[in-house]
Amino acid sequence: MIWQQLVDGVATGAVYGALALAIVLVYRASRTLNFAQGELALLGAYVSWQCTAWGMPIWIALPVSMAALALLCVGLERVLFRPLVRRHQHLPLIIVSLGLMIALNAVIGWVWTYQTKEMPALFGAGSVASGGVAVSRQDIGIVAAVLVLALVLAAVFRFTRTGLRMRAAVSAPESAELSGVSTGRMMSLGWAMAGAIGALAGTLIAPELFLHPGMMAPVLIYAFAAATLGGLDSPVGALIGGVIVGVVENLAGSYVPGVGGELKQIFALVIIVAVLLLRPQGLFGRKELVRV
Amino acid sequence: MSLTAGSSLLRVDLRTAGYGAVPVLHDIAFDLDEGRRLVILGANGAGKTTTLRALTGLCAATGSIRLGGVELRGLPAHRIARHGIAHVPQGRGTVPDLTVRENLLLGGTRRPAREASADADFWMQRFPRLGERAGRPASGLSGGEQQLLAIARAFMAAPRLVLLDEPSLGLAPKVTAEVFAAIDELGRTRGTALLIVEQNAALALGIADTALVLESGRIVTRGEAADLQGDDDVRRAYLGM
Amino acid sequence: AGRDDEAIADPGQSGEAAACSPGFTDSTVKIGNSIPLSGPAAAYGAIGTTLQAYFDDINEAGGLEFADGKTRTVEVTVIDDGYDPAKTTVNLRTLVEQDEVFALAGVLGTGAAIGAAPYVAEQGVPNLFVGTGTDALLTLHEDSPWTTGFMPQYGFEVQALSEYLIAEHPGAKAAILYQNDDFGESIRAGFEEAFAGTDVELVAAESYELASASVDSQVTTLAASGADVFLDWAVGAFATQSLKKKLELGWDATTVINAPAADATFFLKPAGPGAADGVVSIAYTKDITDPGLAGDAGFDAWTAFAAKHSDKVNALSAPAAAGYQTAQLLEAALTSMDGCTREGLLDAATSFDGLELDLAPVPVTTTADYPFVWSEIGVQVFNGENWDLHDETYTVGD
Amino acid sequence: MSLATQTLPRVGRARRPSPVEWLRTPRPPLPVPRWLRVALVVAGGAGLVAVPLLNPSYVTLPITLVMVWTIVGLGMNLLVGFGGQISLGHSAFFAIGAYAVAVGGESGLGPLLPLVIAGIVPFAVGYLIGLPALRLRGLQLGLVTLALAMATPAVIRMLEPITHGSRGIRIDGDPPAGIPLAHDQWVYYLALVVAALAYVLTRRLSRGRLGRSFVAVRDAELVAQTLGVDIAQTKTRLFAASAAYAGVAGGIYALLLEFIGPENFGLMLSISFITLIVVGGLATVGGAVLGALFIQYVPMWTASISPAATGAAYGIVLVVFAFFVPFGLVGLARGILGPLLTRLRGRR
Amino acid sequence: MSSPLLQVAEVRLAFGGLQALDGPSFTVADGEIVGLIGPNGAGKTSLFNCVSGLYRPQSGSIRVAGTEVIGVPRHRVASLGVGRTFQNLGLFSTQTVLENVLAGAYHVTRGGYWASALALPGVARTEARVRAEARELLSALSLSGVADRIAGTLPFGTLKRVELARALLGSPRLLLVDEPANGLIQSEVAELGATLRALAADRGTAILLVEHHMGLVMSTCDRVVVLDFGRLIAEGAPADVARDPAVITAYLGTAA
Ligand SMILES: Nc1ncnc2c1ncn2[C@@H]1O[C@H](COP(=O)(O)OP(=O)(O)OP(=O)(O)O)[C@@H](O)[C@H]1O
Ligand SMILES: Nc1ncnc2c1ncn2[C@@H]1O[C@H](COP(=O)(O)OP(=O)(O)OP(=O)(O)O)[C@@H](O)[C@H]1O
Ligand SMILES: [Mg+2]
Ligand SMILES: [Mg+2]
Repeated sequence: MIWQQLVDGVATGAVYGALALAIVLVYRASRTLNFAQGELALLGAYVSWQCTAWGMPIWIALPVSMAALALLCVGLERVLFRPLVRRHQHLPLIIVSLGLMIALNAVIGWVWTYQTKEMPALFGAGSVASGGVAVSRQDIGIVAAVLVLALVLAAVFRFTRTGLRMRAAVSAPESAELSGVSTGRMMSLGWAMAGAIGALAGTLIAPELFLHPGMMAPVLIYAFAAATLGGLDSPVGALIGGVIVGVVENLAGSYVPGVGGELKQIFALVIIVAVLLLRPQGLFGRKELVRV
Repeated sequence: MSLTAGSSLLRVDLRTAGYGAVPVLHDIAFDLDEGRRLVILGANGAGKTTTLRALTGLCAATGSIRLGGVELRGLPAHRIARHGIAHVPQGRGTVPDLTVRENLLLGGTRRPAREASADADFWMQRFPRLGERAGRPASGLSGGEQQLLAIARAFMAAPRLVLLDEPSLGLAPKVTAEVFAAIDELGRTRGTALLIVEQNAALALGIADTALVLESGRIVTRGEAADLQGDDDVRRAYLGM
Repeated sequence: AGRDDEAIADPGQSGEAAACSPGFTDSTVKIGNSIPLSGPAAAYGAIGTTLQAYFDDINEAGGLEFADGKTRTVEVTVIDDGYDPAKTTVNLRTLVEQDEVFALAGVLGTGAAIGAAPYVAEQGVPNLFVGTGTDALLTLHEDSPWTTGFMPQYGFEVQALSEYLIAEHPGAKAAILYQNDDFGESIRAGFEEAFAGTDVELVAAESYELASASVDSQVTTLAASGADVFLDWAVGAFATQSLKKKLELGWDATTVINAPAADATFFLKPAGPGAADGVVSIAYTKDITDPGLAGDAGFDAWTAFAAKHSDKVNALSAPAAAGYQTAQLLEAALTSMDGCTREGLLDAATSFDGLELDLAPVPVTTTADYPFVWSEIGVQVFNGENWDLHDETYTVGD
Repeated sequence: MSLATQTLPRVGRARRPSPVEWLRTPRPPLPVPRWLRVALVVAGGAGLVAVPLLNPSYVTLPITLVMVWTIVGLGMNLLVGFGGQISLGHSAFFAIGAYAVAVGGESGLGPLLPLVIAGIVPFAVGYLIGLPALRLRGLQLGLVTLALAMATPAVIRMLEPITHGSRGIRIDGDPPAGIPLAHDQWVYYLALVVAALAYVLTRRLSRGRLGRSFVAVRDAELVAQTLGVDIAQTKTRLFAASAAYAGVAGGIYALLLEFIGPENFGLMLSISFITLIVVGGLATVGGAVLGALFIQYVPMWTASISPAATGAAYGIVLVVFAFFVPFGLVGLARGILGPLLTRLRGRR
Repeated sequence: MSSPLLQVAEVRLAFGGLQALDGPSFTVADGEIVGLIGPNGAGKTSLFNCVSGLYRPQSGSIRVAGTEVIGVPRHRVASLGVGRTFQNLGLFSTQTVLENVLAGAYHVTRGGYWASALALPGVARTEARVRAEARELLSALSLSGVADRIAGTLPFGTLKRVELARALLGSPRLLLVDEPANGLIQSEVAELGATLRALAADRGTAILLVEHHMGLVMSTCDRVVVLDFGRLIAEGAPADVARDPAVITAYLGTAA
């Protein structure tokens, strides 16, 4: 059974990792935490669902939804977030993203009702069993997709000029502008990627968790834990953080005496706190230097 | 000041510029020809920094700023930068999260990769301080090292015009001399025009062709650098004699 | 403590309606309801909207004929509380003191029932058919008999289902999945107690946190226990997840599911084909999703009602059906009450005797010492498409 | 030329600021003349004292809640507004206070002593939470406290022996024997007294030497340290103090509602707290009152516009607010009343 | 002069393989102005940071008035009488100039939670006194005109002076100033030099001055200490140091 739990843990972890990836992208683009990220992913899932309900196959619905969410995120960033980021106003930023979270959830519930929806799985139904361990195809697909994404993003940031510009834009906007970098463009780009990845995450998870307006709220806190663990600015860290959170959560729930299912939720809190205390920059994040 | 049309690279005619509803600058007009150097002198708070910021779109301005005949006023900073103006701002003009080398490459991000990389190596050789710290994040550099880096990064863009806001700020005397030698040389070899705001007036006037003196946001004196060096008021206020 | 409030009409002041409670006149009766129309629990708002729509119909047709022979319209006021207890508190007071309602009906939530109990007792306002099945109502009832619950008492549900299991699945080994709180805890304890001394045994128990993302790992653990009965007390989407996971793991066990999760369209069918076959639950509402019921008079009445109000009432929604039942219960209490006082209404609501409701599979009998609507319920088995009602019914305390 | 050449920018052709610019201009506190301030306090005080005597409980109840939110907001603003330490987890302290009163009431300690405990326990817990918070900055602290808020209901359910889990606790909110007030009147006055005290206290703490040390910690920690400010002490004490505010408010809330359960202390509560101070005006004292009015009445108002879209309407109001009124209602009030008051002053 | 106010001995500080300070030793006496010069990255600011507790050297000793400051909590250093300014400004940019300066009095005034909560009379009195002092200082530094401006909107040169005023409000015995002449023109620099000399003479303040403006260093300092690559390479009277060949190669260059 331990193998089954392990595999389940990796699969849930990849889901956390996918959302964490979106969180990391926004953080890298605007140095802010987008609390509405979960609901944006949810919206992405609903858009995918709606497309399939209109008769599109899921593998067309997914890119449509990713594109739609990318556009939406660019709009949100331009209109709501950018002015506040430029003014370095942390708290209003938090409020805006919390407000957005509430509003989005309400709108989703309003448009699509609170009824659970059935979402077709991108990688098909059914599962693969071997050696007493059953894994759904969807889970395998999720893990693979998220892994590829994280690696690609890490490479973009590390090795491409666009990556360099994006890093510069958020670290020192004025210096970046003076070097000819359109910081606004870079922010939009980050948000667009976050929106698309969020939509992907939502669409991939929906067949597992079942699509309803409350689906993403619990995932969000684990995703935050994952992002923190991996280092808020590291894409690969987000994925690995997600898998660690998923696996440890699963195993601790079953094997550590006294922890049981009850403590799982508090578990996310403990991970966040412990990581931040021992290693504020996370496993893969870069330490921030403050010089006077 | 020579106003030979055609060879004029930068033609500034600002009515006002500033930050909020109240303008800081009034009627700032001057020309700068291809490959020439202009020094702006002025007391603390006279509006020197504001002038440079207005030119690169970092603060609001009314009037006109033309570079090679193209109107730049109203464009966002990065667009102005792409037209070939590099600006070394006052204070720390580096990108703290990037390494020294990445900072340099960022400056050359619009040039072919190979060329930019070679030029980055050139600067790290020219200022060995930077070379020694190539892989370290800029945030850890000392004040002077950051200043050096910011200057090098500006030139990395192969600009037509470089705005330097107190380049000697925080630099050791020897390094100041080296930097001025370097920009003097580059200006000559690459034909880069310079607009320098500098407290070390003697040094700046030494490499400049023309000069302006600002007071309370207005131009009060202008002329050939050599003439100003001889001007009594200027000597008293800016050269400490 | 009461406040001697002049804002509350003192019975026995104004001439004709001398003995009548506030909110009750010769022409109208006012009923109040506070419900989440917004927020995450907004789906339950259908209880309030359906209640209102039901009496709108009656009012349109002239009103309701009371025992005294007079016909009155029933004005239902519904206020949104977003499932925020502080708002519910303010809402109930606004309804009682400002709108001067005669009674409250169909309010949602355990908190609303217990928190408001002292207030409604002090004001002497019936708080009828509250959306809760909490056992706490039993103790509360002793000193504050003004509150009654609409859902089957949770303990009664356990009782009925364990009786069913002992009879239908002798020698079964059961595993339970429950929400980690004292509600879940009491369910687990309830089953354990009910199985004690029988050949049915509880072999595994796993709890989950309301705020967790998935219950997959718990189901995996339970499946490994080798149990052949799965007591699925997961709520909402978690129930769906657990059914899907169970199917995925190839765990062959009879699933017994808790009443709120026993909603075919919402929770069972989304788990995928075959996942919910043979699921067992209690039945206190007919399977409104079963078109095969057409021809059943009660069911047809409901479909007609839902069709008429299709903009507000979803014919397949369980909360709407609950609202419909609440409305019929209230209608029955109003038409059968003696006099025009709130006490009279409470008496009527706690003395139904074999009342037939359109959507109830079993008739309703209430007594003054059991503060829940259902003292007799059925059990149903899901056939993959619809629910089949089991022949046996179960009576509380038996 | 001398150092004194440093001049203010001359008033040139001043442009009229656009409305958005006008809204986004930071402004100094209002120069309220003393007599006016005294008059306002007296009149306002008298009005507030009269409210429960003249109104039924459904009117006093929301006002009491406003005062409860005000108390939380005052503490939050000390911590978040002045001290710059983001907390999204004050619902936890609020819950601790509420349960202190509930459990204290159950053990027969009367109505007032538990309220004191409702301040002390969160103070201690806040202090302890402030300790790890020392290592966290900005958004990280926000994250941890957010997790705290999300875990609160779960913890309440876990501590079932004390809290009665999801069954909740009933509280007797009646006044002590001999006080001839109805429940809602009694709690109203209790809240009024506590809120007034908290207001005065916050005013005093947020000014002068102490207030400057908070701001110093907020704006530049390292610099503050070189000026002699003990960061650790400042942060932990701020955390503890603001937790105590929230705890006492939670206690009054429990007395008011007479029943509390885990679902009272969800994430929404913490969100509304942070909304309160941002909407009211960060790092202002009066902002707590205006923000409290906002979170109590605006959801009611948005619900009345469209129950179906309450959440959306509320979210949109928040976004618009954070966006256009960055200095909160207090900033707005300063902008509108400032010129009037200056004229008033000029005339005297 | 008796035992030195500041005594730096064998201080070593490294940042992951980069030796920022490599064992310099020197002293500063009461009322003395000592210039600390050296090439960029020589470790001057790092040394300031060590004295004010922001960096913790790996070894060595730094004594202020006989008390070891290495290992002392950062906030305690101020009460040992150490005030400082920052090379690239350390102001609270959202606050007014006056508020910024007032923050400098934190460690020389009392008044905690209880005193403030109860509004004890002492609190108001202290506040009034400190405000008066701050205004005086502002006018002495020609900053009266900007007292109520938000710091973030002022030019660099002005802000350097605001920082100086803030440090002075704490009446430090040892003042560390990091490149105060930045952003000032020649005539202003001269005036600054006069201010510093007056401070040392009238208040007996010991000043450690980091500055690349040689004119200022030469005309104000009693003594000059030169660092290069974290090592002390010369020490002595300004004129002597300026002639030292090692200093010329490492720092001044041939131009000076
Ligand atoms: N962000 C700002 N907002 C408002 N006013 C500003 C802002 N920045 C500068 N100013 C004002 O503009 C005027 C000119 O400042 P500027 O920085 O251009 O002076 P400067 O000549 O560069 O001085 P320094 O030599 O000290 O750098 C000053 O009066 C200053 O107060
Ligand atoms: N926090 C830090 N992290 C990494 N390296 C640092 C740090 N602080 C200083 N250094 C390094 O230590 C060396 C000395 O820096 P310091 O700031 O003391 O120089 P400085 O003498 O003040 O130079 P400048 O005249 O340019 O201000 C520099 O090479 C710098 O890169
Ligand atoms: Mg300047
Ligand atoms: Mg330095």
